[in-house]
Amino acid sequence: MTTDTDPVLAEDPITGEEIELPADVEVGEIIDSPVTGTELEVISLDPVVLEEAPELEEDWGE
Amino acid sequence: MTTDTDPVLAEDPITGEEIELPADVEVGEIIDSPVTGTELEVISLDPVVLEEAPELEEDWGE
Amino acid sequence: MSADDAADAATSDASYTASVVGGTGFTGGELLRILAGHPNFEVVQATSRSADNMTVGRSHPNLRGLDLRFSDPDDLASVDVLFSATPHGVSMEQVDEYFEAADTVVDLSADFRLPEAALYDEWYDGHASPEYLERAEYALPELNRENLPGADLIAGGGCNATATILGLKPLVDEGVLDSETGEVVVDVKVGSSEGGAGGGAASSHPERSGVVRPYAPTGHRHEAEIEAYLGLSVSFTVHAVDMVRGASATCHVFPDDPVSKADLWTAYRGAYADEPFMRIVSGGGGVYRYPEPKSVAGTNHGEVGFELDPGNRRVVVFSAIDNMTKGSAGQAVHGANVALGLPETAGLEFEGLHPVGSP
Amino acid sequence: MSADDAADAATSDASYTASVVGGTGFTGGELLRILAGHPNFEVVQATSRSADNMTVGRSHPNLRGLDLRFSDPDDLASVDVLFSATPHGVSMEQVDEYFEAADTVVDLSADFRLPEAALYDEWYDGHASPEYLERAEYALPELNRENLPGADLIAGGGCNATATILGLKPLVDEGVLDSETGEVVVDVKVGSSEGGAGGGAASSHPERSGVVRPYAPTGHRHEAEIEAYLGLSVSFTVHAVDMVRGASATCHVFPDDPVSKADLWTAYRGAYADEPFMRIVSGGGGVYRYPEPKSVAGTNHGEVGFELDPGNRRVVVFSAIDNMTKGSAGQAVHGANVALGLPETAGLEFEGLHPVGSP
Amino acid sequence: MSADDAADAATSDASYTASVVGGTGFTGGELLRILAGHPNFEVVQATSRSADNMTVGRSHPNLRGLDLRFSDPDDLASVDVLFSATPHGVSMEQVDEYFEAADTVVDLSADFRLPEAALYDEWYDGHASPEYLERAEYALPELNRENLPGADLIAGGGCNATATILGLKPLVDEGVLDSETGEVVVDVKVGSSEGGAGGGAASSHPERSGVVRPYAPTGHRHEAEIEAYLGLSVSFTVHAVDMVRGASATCHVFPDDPVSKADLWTAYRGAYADEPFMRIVSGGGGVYRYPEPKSVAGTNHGEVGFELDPGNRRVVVFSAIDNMTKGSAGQAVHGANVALGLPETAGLEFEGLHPVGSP
Amino acid sequence: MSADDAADAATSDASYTASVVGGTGFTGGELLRILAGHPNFEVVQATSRSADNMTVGRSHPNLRGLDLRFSDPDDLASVDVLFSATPHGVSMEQVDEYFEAADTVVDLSADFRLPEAALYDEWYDGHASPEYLERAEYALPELNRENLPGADLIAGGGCNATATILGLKPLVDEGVLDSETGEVVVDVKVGSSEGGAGGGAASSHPERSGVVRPYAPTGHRHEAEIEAYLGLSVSFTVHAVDMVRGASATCHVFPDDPVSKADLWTAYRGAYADEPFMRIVSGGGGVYRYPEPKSVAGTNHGEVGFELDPGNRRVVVFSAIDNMTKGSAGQAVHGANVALGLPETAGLEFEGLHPVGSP
Ligand SMILES: NC(=O)c1ccc[n+]([C@@H]2O[C@H](COP(=O)([O-])OP(=O)(O)OC[C@H]3O[C@@H](n4cnc5c(N)ncnc54)[C@H](OP(=O)(O)O)[C@@H]3O)[C@@H](O)[C@H]2O)c1
Ligand SMILES: NC(=O)c1ccc[n+]([C@@H]2O[C@H](COP(=O)([O-])OP(=O)(O)OC[C@H]3O[C@@H](n4cnc5c(N)ncnc54)[C@H](OP(=O)(O)O)[C@@H]3O)[C@@H](O)[C@H]2O)c1
Ligand SMILES: NC(=O)c1ccc[n+]([C@@H]2O[C@H](COP(=O)([O-])OP(=O)(O)OC[C@H]3O[C@@H](n4cnc5c(N)ncnc54)[C@H](OP(=O)(O)O)[C@@H]3O)[C@@H](O)[C@H]2O)c1
Ligand SMILES: NC(=O)c1ccc[n+]([C@@H]2O[C@H](COP(=O)([O-])OP(=O)(O)OC[C@H]3O[C@@H](n4cnc5c(N)ncnc54)[C@H](OP(=O)(O)O)[C@@H]3O)[C@@H](O)[C@H]2O)c1
Ligand SMILES: [Zn+2]
Ligand SMILES: [Zn+2]
Repeated sequence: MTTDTDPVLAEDPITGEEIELPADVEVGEIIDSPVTGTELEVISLDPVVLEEAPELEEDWGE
Repeated sequence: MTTDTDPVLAEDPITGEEIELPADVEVGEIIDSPVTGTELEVISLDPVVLEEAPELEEDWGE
Repeated sequence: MSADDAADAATSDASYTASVVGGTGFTGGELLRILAGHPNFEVVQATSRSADNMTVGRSHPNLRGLDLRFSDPDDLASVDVLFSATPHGVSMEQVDEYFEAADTVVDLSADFRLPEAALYDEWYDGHASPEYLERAEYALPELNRENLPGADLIAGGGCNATATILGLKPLVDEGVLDSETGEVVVDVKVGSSEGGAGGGAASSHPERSGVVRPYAPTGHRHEAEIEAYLGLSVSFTVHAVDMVRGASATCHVFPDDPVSKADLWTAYRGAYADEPFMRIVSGGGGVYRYPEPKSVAGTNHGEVGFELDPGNRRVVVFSAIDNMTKGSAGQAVHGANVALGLPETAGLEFEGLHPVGSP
Repeated sequence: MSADDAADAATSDASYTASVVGGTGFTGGELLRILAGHPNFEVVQATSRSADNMTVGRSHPNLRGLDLRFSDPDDLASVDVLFSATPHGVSMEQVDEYFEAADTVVDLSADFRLPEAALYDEWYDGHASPEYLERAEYALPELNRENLPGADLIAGGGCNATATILGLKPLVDEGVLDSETGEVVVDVKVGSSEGGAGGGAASSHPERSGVVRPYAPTGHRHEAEIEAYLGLSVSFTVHAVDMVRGASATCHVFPDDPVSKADLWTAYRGAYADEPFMRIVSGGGGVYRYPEPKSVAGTNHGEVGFELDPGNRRVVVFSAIDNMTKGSAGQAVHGANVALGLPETAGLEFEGLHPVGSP
Repeated sequence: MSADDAADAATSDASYTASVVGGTGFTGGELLRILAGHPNFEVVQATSRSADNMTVGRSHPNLRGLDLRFSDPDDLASVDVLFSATPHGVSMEQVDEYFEAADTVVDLSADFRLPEAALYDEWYDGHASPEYLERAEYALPELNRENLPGADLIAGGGCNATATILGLKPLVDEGVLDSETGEVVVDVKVGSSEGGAGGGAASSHPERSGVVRPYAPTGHRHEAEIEAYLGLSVSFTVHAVDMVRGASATCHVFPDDPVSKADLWTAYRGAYADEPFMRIVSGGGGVYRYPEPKSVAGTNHGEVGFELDPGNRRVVVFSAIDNMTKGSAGQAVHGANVALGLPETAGLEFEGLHPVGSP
Repeated sequence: MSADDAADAATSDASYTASVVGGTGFTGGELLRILAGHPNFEVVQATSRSADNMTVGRSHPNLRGLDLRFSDPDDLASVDVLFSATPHGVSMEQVDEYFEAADTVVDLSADFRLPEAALYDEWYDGHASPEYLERAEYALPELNRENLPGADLIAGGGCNATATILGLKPLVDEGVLDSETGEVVVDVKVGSSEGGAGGGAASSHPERSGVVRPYAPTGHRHEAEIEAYLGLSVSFTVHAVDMVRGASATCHVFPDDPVSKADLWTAYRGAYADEPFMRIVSGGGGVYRYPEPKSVAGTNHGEVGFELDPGNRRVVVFSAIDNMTKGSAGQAVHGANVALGLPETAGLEFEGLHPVGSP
């Protein structure tokens, strides 16, 4: 049985490993990979598809 | 029985408490009090008499 | 497990679930660090509005090993102990919700520190839940140990107030100082973490580096806390200096009657010899002769020391803490340990580093 | 208890007596700090010639709680494990005495790091006890775990060499780099504790603050260690920067064949996913996106990360450690834990602080 | 007085009116500081949108003696020379307005640094006024002195590019390096003022203190500038370190043919012996043996030095500047001095401080 | 040219030869820096025993442009003005030789600061040349301008004393404070350059970084100077903080009669409005609202400010200087300018930097 607080599973787009995400992730949300720390965008939910999020370099000015 | 590695006992000149010193302290040696941290000079050995050592301020220049 | 099981908890196998509200913040992160290593707590929730669903390690790189993601403060998990590390004003609004979610609430803000609503009118902008003020206990065991066991609303002290109270309390207890004594000047130097994670222009590295900057010349709110708990009115001034962690209070006091160095040692030894976190550092040799924030950085220790100035009939008292531990998160956990009957030092054993730069 | 009882020691109740030669020094103090919190070690001696009979806490304020006084290195106590943290050249002269006093010797200097006497002739001033070189095992478990169990002479790695080896080893193991590959540039930034407690004019606060100072432009001796253990000749340059703890190696490498980011993740995950102290930090969000010394300060962690620069066919590898822990005292204890069959992380659990300034 | 009167200006009594767009910013403030002490400029306007009508001294405490208030950048005064110190993208939009207000425009942003529009497409987001690119002259006299006299659009170089160009140019001029040579690794360390006055979370004091942080691991836009002006493709990585002012570039190069130390001295002496702001610091005694940012902090000096690493057939070149002066505002004024025929060092005489911390 | 030609010197073409005894030291280097840029001085000698015959730039990298080598203090050149920047006790022994070599002697040590020999017995170890004490004039023009013209023995003030005197003098002049007023607490924070170039273990970078360290808890000798020149007995405590240059004095005073903020502005404006180097910084907006050492770093400026604390009947006065300039070398040159009839600000025009880290 899965409840709505059980984590959902997805494939890490960089390493291909299976990773756990919170149950309440939404399409478009940015979330960091527990394996690589990379910021991932949630592309779809059923199944969960993730893509590397475009890098925001706001704090890294020159 | 005391051996020459047993600590010796002395009176802390500031707090009056009994303190332990290493067995091999010598007259004239500067040693810090385990209670107050103050540097103490060993004035005599039998019994051990301690006095506050004159403060060395070499590192505390203006 | 609820707070009234506290008596059983002295065994090391007691286990409490905990949540941290304000988990992205500086003191929230410090709570998470301490609780993660605490044998009697299991953190089940850390909240953030701005980093919802992100890993805790993204905000706090030292917690990358923690398998936990931030969640929304509107969905509080049911726990034994809720720690709140939000800006002033939040927990006084949320305290009912907090108690719906938890048996014991430990708040790090100023919201439950002062004993009376009138003081919030005088020093803050009033209080939204004054009915809780009597129930709250000040977290600092060195000041309030006897009232903490079984307490279910614990108010962490202010960091600068804590440094000052720890420095002066032995003199008050010994009657060297009382409300009739003359001027008590407290000149405080603090690190940048006191400003929290959300600092503005004055907290940017180029502007904040290398400063000695009067940031609360007068009228600092911690005066209220000090007066409430020591019964002394103090002249308080706070300076920002170039460190991240640390609060150092130099207290200049002028006792009515002459005191000797032996009197001072007696007073401070009497107050702190049995305290697990307090150290008296007062003269001696080597480089570290008096209290210094960097000697206690990362630890729950407080260092106090003193020196006589007979020519001015003055006693100078130095007190140094880490504002993130003894001055907030460590004090909160220490207070919770006492409240729950856990070993006092549980989770707070780290002894600090040497050498260490500007921690 | 002797080293050959090591098999039994995996239980947490194994107990070894230990001494630290060079206890007033920076790495000696760090050893004392770690061993004081280590469940399987009891420190019975710390030596100093200059502070004989003084309390350990006088030199190291974080160890004020330790009831121990320095004693003369000429009177070595009989112990299970002797740690030596003396300047280069001392332990190669003393090693016979060390083994008279102890079953296991762990040396933090360069004296037993290199595998052959000829290398000491080339890079140092020769070796006084070359017969011990074969017996010695390099302490870094990530490099040498299989040879450590049962070893009785353990040689701690150089701090900058350690940072470099940890950064490049996965690329060597995967064949991305070998001795035939082109240039390997290693640009290192280090804190002031690398210079030890006895620093001279260049180490004074006014001269050493705020620097980016080339302090070993070329010809650093750690090149020898790196070449000996990675089989790579590296172009090595070390800069002093304004921190106290920390070594950060940026390795610029140019693989013959193109590698992808996924290849790199595979290489580093393969090497370090099961390592208790290694973390891969490579991109991601927030403030801490790549390895940083301050993320690991005070801990035995190593952080490694990488980035591709396809335009220049370059891979940049970042590696950050605390020179006092992973780069010396922590590595030594980690190596000893492995040698004695103790749990690898025993005594090394501290996870670090956030925020933290210039630790 | 217009730019074509420049020939007359070599006398010290030439006088130009000037305005600074972006006067609250870091380089804008530095421009105001330099121009206030410049015998040939009179500042008549400094703009700010956010601090309109406030005194300049409120933003820049060193300019409290200046009797000037910020005004709106939409109301540009008519001046001889307009200096613009705005973020990338602003001046390419405003350049027509700038030339309506002024005869000569000196821009500190990247907007006119690159010689061709295609490079803006490749490295930036394109260019709004490509027709000005040919007219623009790169401000750095050590690189471009011959083209500056009479120029009316002057583009200040990037700080990291400037450090690199100053370090490598003598090797390029001597043919030691060319586009066919192997890898050129440039490892840069910079202070927090590079981020400008508007820094975000990563620039806060608690997060930015004590760092060695890879902030541009690869792909830094200054690579384009270096390639454009040196004809070399460089592998560029930038680290943030704990200082406010300063950029230090360590260039690791591998010449095809062996060079001797004498060759290097000849190359660098040839390039810089007559330059008023360049110093060769390469070995020697005392504490300051190689280029260091803090040796040049606050000045328009550049220090360069080198060391041979024969074992790796490597030359290491060190180059240090203050990003606020030689790396931006000072270079801009130096370039303007040359363009207008003023004495090169006018306004730029400050020689720096010793000791100095982390300036 | 001798001191009695001073009247002529107000024209900018007066020219004096000068020597600096103690040229490798911190204040000696600062004197050399200032004098090198001073239109009316020509430095003909800088002495050092330890760096005899070395270039000045080897010790002070900012002076690499100076074509001067250190020479032996036993061979003093004949000059108009001799500046001595030696440790306490040297110039009181050498003063006869100094006057054989020079018409005017400016001493930066404590040797001629106090008005009476008895004070040297009380606070120091007596005086070797008490007959000179009456002849000496305290260098600080804000305190002693009227007595400086024509003086031939000028005694530079102590840095902490200078900060304190500048902060409190307006209150003394206005009668807000006098010797009968209650406690005057002066809590000082200083940078590491105060310790001079020869610092020991406590001044090493690892130990001195990030500190708030009580370094003169009580009994600082500058109390004598303050009492001698302000007529006030002050309770004085000095802390070392993490900066290189700078002294900041926070003075907590308790006037007998209430004062208003307007009274304070009147007092400070009256005292300093016409002073070329003094600034009143007291509230206002932006980041820099009160005196800060980094606002005046490298300059001869002093900043003073104040705040009222009516609840405690307290006035807090902040005073910030650069100990190397206003607190020693700059003050010495300022005093010499006045003594010789030169323009007061000659050689002292540098206005400082923004942003600036820990200068
Ligand atoms: N820093 C110290 O040294 C120190 C010492 C003693 C006491 N304190 C007290 O401890 C408290 C926290 O201080 P800090 O320095 O940790 O501050 P901080 O770094 O600014 O963190 C504040 C935290 O509260 C969260 N938050 C803010 N508003 C909230 C709201 N309305 N509801 C729920 N969460 C909210 C923030 O996260 P999101 O915005 O992501 O939700 C953030 O995690 C303050 O009351 C402070 O006075 C601090
Ligand atoms: N610092 C680092 O980051 C680091 C990293 C990796 C490896 N290491 C290596 O670790 C060793 C120690 O470095 P450190 O930085 O801790 O040095 P340190 O701070 O200078 O300490 C050296 C210690 O050795 C003692 N000592 C010196 N000569 C001795 C002798 N002849 N016999 C006995 N004791 C002697 C000194 O104390 P007394 O004079 O009081 O006896 C002092 O306690 C060095 O070999 C160094 O290369 C250091
Ligand atoms: N910092 C360095 O080391 C350095 C070195 C070399 C080159 N540069 C370049 O110099 C330029 C300025 O850098 P900085 O560090 O001084 O930046 P900064 O501190 O952020 O200052 C930017 C200034 O521009 C003003 N501004 C922003 N947007 C504007 C607009 N649309 N119109 C008019 N004014 C605007 C801002 O003031 P208001 O918002 O109040 O108007 C502020 O005064 C940048 O292009 C940078 O790349 C900087
Ligand atoms: N640092 C400050 O902020 C400050 C502020 C106000 C006043 N002062 C006073 O200024 C004086 C110098 O301080 P400092 O910080 O510049 O000290 P420092 O850096 O230690 O320099 C002292 C200088 O004196 C020389 N010297 C030492 N003994 C000498 C002797 N017997 N004969 C001749 N030369 C001798 C030394 O050079 P050699 O050994 O090479 O000859 C060195 O150049 C002190 O009296 C100090 O109290 C300092
Ligand atoms: Zn620093
Ligand atoms: Zn700093």
